[in-house]
Amino acid sequence: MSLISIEDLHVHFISTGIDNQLITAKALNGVSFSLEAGQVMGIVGETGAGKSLTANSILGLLRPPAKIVKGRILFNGEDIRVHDHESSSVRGKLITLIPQSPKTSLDPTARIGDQLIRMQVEHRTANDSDAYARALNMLEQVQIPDPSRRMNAWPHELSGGMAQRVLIAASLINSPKLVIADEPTTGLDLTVQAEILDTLRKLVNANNMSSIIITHDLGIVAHYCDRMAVMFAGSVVEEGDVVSVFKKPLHPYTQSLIASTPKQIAKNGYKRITTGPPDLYNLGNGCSYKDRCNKAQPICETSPQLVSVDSGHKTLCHFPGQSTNA
Amino acid sequence: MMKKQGSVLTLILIVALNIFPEVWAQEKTLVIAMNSTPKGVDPDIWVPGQIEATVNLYEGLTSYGTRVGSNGKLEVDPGKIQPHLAESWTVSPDGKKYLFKLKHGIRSPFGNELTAQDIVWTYEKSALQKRTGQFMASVGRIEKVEAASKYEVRFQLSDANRIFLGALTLHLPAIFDSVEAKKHASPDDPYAAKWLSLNSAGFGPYHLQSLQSGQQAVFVVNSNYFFKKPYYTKIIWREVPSPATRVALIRTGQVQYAEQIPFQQLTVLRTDPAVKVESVPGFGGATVRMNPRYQPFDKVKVRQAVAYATDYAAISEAVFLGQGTRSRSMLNSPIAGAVNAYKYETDYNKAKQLLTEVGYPNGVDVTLEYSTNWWWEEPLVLQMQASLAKAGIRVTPKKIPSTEMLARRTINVWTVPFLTHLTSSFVPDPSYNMFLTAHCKGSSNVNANCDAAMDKLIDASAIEREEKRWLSLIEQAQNLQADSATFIETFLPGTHEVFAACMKGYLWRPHNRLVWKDLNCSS
Amino acid sequence: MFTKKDSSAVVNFVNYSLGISRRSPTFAVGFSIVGLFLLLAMLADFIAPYSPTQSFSYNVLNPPDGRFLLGSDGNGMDVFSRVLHGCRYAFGISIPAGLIMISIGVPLGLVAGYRGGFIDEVLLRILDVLRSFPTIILALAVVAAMGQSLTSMVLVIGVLDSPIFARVVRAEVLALRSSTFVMAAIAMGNPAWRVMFVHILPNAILGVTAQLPMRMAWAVRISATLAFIGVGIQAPTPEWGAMIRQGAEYVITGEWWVALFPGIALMLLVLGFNLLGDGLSDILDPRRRSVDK
Amino acid sequence: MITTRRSRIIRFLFVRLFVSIPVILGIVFLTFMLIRIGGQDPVAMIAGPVADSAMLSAIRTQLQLDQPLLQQFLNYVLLVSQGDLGVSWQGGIPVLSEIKQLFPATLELVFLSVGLAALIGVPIGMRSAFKPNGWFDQLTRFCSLAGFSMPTYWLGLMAIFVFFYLLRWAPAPMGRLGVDVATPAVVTGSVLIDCLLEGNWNALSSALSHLALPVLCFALLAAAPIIKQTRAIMLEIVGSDYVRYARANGFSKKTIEKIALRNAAGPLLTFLGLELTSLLAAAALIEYIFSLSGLGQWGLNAILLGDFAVVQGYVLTLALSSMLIFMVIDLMVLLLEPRN
Repeated sequence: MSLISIEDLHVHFISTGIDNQLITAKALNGVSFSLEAGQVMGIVGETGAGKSLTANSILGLLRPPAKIVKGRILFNGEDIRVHDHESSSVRGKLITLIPQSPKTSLDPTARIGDQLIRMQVEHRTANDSDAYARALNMLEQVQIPDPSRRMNAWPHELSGGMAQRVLIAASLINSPKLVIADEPTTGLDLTVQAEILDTLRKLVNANNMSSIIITHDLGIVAHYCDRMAVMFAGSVVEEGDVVSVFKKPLHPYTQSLIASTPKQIAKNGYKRITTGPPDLYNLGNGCSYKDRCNKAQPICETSPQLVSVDSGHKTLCHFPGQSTNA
Repeated sequence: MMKKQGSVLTLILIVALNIFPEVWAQEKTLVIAMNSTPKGVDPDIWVPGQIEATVNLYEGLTSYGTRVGSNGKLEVDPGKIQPHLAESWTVSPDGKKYLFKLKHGIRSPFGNELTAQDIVWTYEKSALQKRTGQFMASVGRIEKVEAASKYEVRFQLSDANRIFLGALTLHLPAIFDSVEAKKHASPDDPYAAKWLSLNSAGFGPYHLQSLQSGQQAVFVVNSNYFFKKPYYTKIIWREVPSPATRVALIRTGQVQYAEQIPFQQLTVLRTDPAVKVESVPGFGGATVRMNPRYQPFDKVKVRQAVAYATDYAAISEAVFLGQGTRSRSMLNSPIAGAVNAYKYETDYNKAKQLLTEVGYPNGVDVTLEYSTNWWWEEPLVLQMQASLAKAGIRVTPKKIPSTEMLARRTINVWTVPFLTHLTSSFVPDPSYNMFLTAHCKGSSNVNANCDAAMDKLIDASAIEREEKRWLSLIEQAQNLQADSATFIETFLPGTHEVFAACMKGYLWRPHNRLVWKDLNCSS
Repeated sequence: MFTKKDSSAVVNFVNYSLGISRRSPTFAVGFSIVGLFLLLAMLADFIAPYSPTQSFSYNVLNPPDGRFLLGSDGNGMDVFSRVLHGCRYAFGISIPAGLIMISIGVPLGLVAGYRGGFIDEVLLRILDVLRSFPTIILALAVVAAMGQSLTSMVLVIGVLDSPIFARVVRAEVLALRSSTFVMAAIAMGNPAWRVMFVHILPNAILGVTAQLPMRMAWAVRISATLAFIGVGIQAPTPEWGAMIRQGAEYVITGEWWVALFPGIALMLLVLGFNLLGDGLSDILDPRRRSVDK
Repeated sequence: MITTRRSRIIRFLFVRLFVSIPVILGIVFLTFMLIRIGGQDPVAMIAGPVADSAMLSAIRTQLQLDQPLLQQFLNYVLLVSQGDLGVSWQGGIPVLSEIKQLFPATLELVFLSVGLAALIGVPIGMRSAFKPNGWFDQLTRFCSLAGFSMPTYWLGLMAIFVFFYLLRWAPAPMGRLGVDVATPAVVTGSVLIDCLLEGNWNALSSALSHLALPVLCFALLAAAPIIKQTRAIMLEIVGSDYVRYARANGFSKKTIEKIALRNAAGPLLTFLGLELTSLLAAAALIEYIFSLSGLGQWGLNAILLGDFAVVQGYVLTLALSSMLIFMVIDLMVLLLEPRN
């Protein structure tokens, strides 16, 4: 049994226009993937592809007008959505989040130590005195210098990298099974990025946790992840283990992504993408990538089915793997 | 959070709903609901609430006698002036010198005895302050006041006049306990005006115990009071600015007297067994006045047309609810010499005819300005508007603030062409009343009522000592005023005092203020 | 649900009304209330059974009955007719006062926000004064001093409130000033006035539009308050505040109708304006969308 | 760290004081000029019903009304800077002593009302913000707008009608104490506190029963803007990254509310300060309706009677206390916010 498996998840943004017409944005359209214990999964895709929305769905953070209209999220085989409306025994304890913007995600009116203690007390994973010791220990583990002094620091006194380390400490402090890192290093400079991701990877591995890393950066996926999922217009267009995806990208979108890494551009030159992301309010039938795809055929007017090429390497394309050099 | 808020709300509600029926238990305390606490208690300085208080704190050398009226009740006889703080007096043959002997043993609450020095000091104070006290002294033509001996005081008048003794009945210039007052004097303030504006030092029946501005004033009886001891030993004066609240308070028995009750409420109050309404016509008349310096009121026929176009019956019904007394002159009983001079009755045709005669066949447009100094102004104006319209006089009512009205109607300013006004004074003397309101120099002349012939008649009457000639002068003046029709005489609204049902002893005084010492509620 | 093919005017109207009321019920309610009152104000002469200042001498303080729908007041005037005519005074004050606010506040806010400097400083100081000092007292003192005419009331209310208007505009301008299209407009050599009025103003106008009904509500409220205190328009003029003042005399003795009805009318209209403004900001703010449940 | 913080606070106080002075001067100047240029002559009102022109001009000279306006203003400022607010033109009571006597009543009313309003408004506003656009939110939005729209004095009148006239639950709207109750000795001027100090329970309950209805009316209306503002502040906080993160961490609703409230404390306090000052002025109407004889009723009367000395004293008191309230609140916020 997978640690987490997402099955045919559909999330729509439903609202009513000023002319009383229903407006639906189909933000996730049948997302499915799963993750085994101890694995690190990377989710890549452009803005609006639904990466963070997927994470939010797992964490139960969807707020109206977003709504899960179809599908299941199973964690340890149990539907996670039953926990949405109560203080969760899953969220924050078994599944934790490393949020996108470290500086603003910490409660500005609580000291670092208190926030780490709160994280434990809230989930009753430790009593007050143990919680303090554990918080201190955790700060040490994420390589924060002079941790006992930092325990008393206010969030605004921390640098971005330092804040992110605190958040990593917070996400690991309850020894969760799954850590979701939502673009954990956006806005940090490269050396700090690497340090932080190394720390994260190390701690995740050491504690036999799983992790989902959401990112724009294929380099991060290549370095830190075991598996990866490529998302486009609310669908996972390709999923597989990192090595095989990079070796043989099946979907034209993945191919173009890989082609736009600096190394590839230096090698093959730069190609302009001519169309923007598809309008989620007016997703037509068929393959959502067809407007951008240079291999589009009439058959692309019908929805492609998930095709499994190798074991665990799947794609959503009528012509898997056929346009490597496009 | 929500729970805490809920419990606090409940607590507040419990307190709010916990009714404390304010049962009146203490005896001989009179609680009165007044418009405002006295803004000061120096009789020389006119401020709201002052007169209502000071008539009970200070008393005059003389007082009016009483008689049994036609209704069998005791009433003031303005024709009879008797000694009060004075024992007796003598007059010089030319009527200009008076010598008063004071009663012995009249004492203030501070224990000091009344002497001639107190009276001299009083007049000195008023002369220095140049306010209401000096005004009243000048009305009596008082030139000089001096002590003849410890208990004798001499008044020197500039002219012999009839109003002098009447003016001495008043509480001002107030006769102060100068021994006490001097203790509070300073070089800057030799007559202790500062102290006296917030403290009382008189020989009257009560004195001020405490004053919490805007809330209440407490008066206690003068334990040394020379005359009959008042029934009430303590007066609690509560400020209740809303007349309606005052009505509610008297009806629920929480106060024993409420002042300035709106007319509409009186009819209801008369039927309420818990309340007693005492009504006296008084001599103040509700008038509408025209300023002859403005068109079209410069024409006497226009003014007369207004007088004819006034629907007196409707005013009686609608404004005064049948409780007013028709005013028939600028002077009204009980003022001596009042005659039926004002003979206008409602006659629209006559009014139209008069207007046509002076070139207004299509009527005129006028603005009638009024304020809220008296409750009847607005309803009266509305009635005037309705009835004058029937004669083609189109009235636009305009309510203006009291301050503006006071400022614009003042003598020699006179910028209100058409206005409502109450004819009234403290002293029921005919010459004085006519002077105030109809003489070109009168301080209550609000409509530039300046007629040399009128002034001459009034001036002559003031110093005429022969009774018959005096009465004739007064009658001539009244007729002249009625003919000139600058005043539309409507009704005497009357004084209507509202008491708790048990209240007895109420006596109307010409100053038209409640005198607490008269009252009792004994069973 | 309708599809886009139904495009007849009626269907469109119904659709848009439903859509607007769904997105912002407050707007719909507010719009209806204000519209109703506007209608009443216009038709007052036809609906009112009597003249608002006709005094029925023998029917003073008549409780509500067939003849006097909402009773009669202390002068024997019909409360219903007076409440109806009161609408005219409410609009007669709030509309011109609103116009004054716009004509002073918008240019002031534009210049202060765009140019900054002296005018901005002055505006900020005025706002400081207004913030630390309640306008009601200021308005009271000024109207009491200036004399109580409709004109002085409109002027005082309009002028006193225009800095608040200017603040709204200023905030919008500040946000817009650094936006790309304004930068572009400046770079293209447009003169300052053109940038302000042609490029910034149309974009800032939304904030102003939502603010206007609220300020008009304030104008209606404050004018009634002044009349109630006794410095504004005075009875027998059928102005709501003045009517409540008159009715205050009778409430405590049980003649509730004189004060109750003008108060309800006043409250409803002010509420209408407020709902309108609140709803407008909902509709104009694209971030807020109601959810289909 | 501590020293820098303290020095920062001291500097803040100085700056605030320094900035306040011109604002206060501005307010005083504004009212001083406005009440005088109106063209209404207060002298006739002061002189009373019997007055001749000599008396009028004597009063005018005495009040310095014959001097140029600017001169009058400078004289006034000079006096005020020496702590002398002059005497009331109506009766000559020193303005300052009247303020001392009347202000506690107003403060009592306003603080109780704001306190109650906050107790009502903050939880409701919070609940609205946590479920925006839900039925509760729509209902409270409507109610708070209705409260916003209701004239204070009208609500007061209706409350009197229902609770005094109909039900006889409330005592007569007449002052701060029943007539049969011995007034406590004036120590602080606040009847409630004075009663407590004296242990005069009878008077205390009478004072509370007299205050209950006005406070309730005032608080209900004052709650409306508090609800609105709390909702706005909370909406921002609820949408913030740290609340989203707290939710992602599966914190209980109570904890999240605690975090939100703690973060809202600063802006909320600032708003409550604003509310306090606006209620200080609005208190005039409630005091008038319920005859509570506070500062507002006194000032209102003075405006109507043209007693300029009192109007100025009233305005100055309001302005100064607003300044003081803002300063105290800002200081509290300063101490509360770890960022400062």
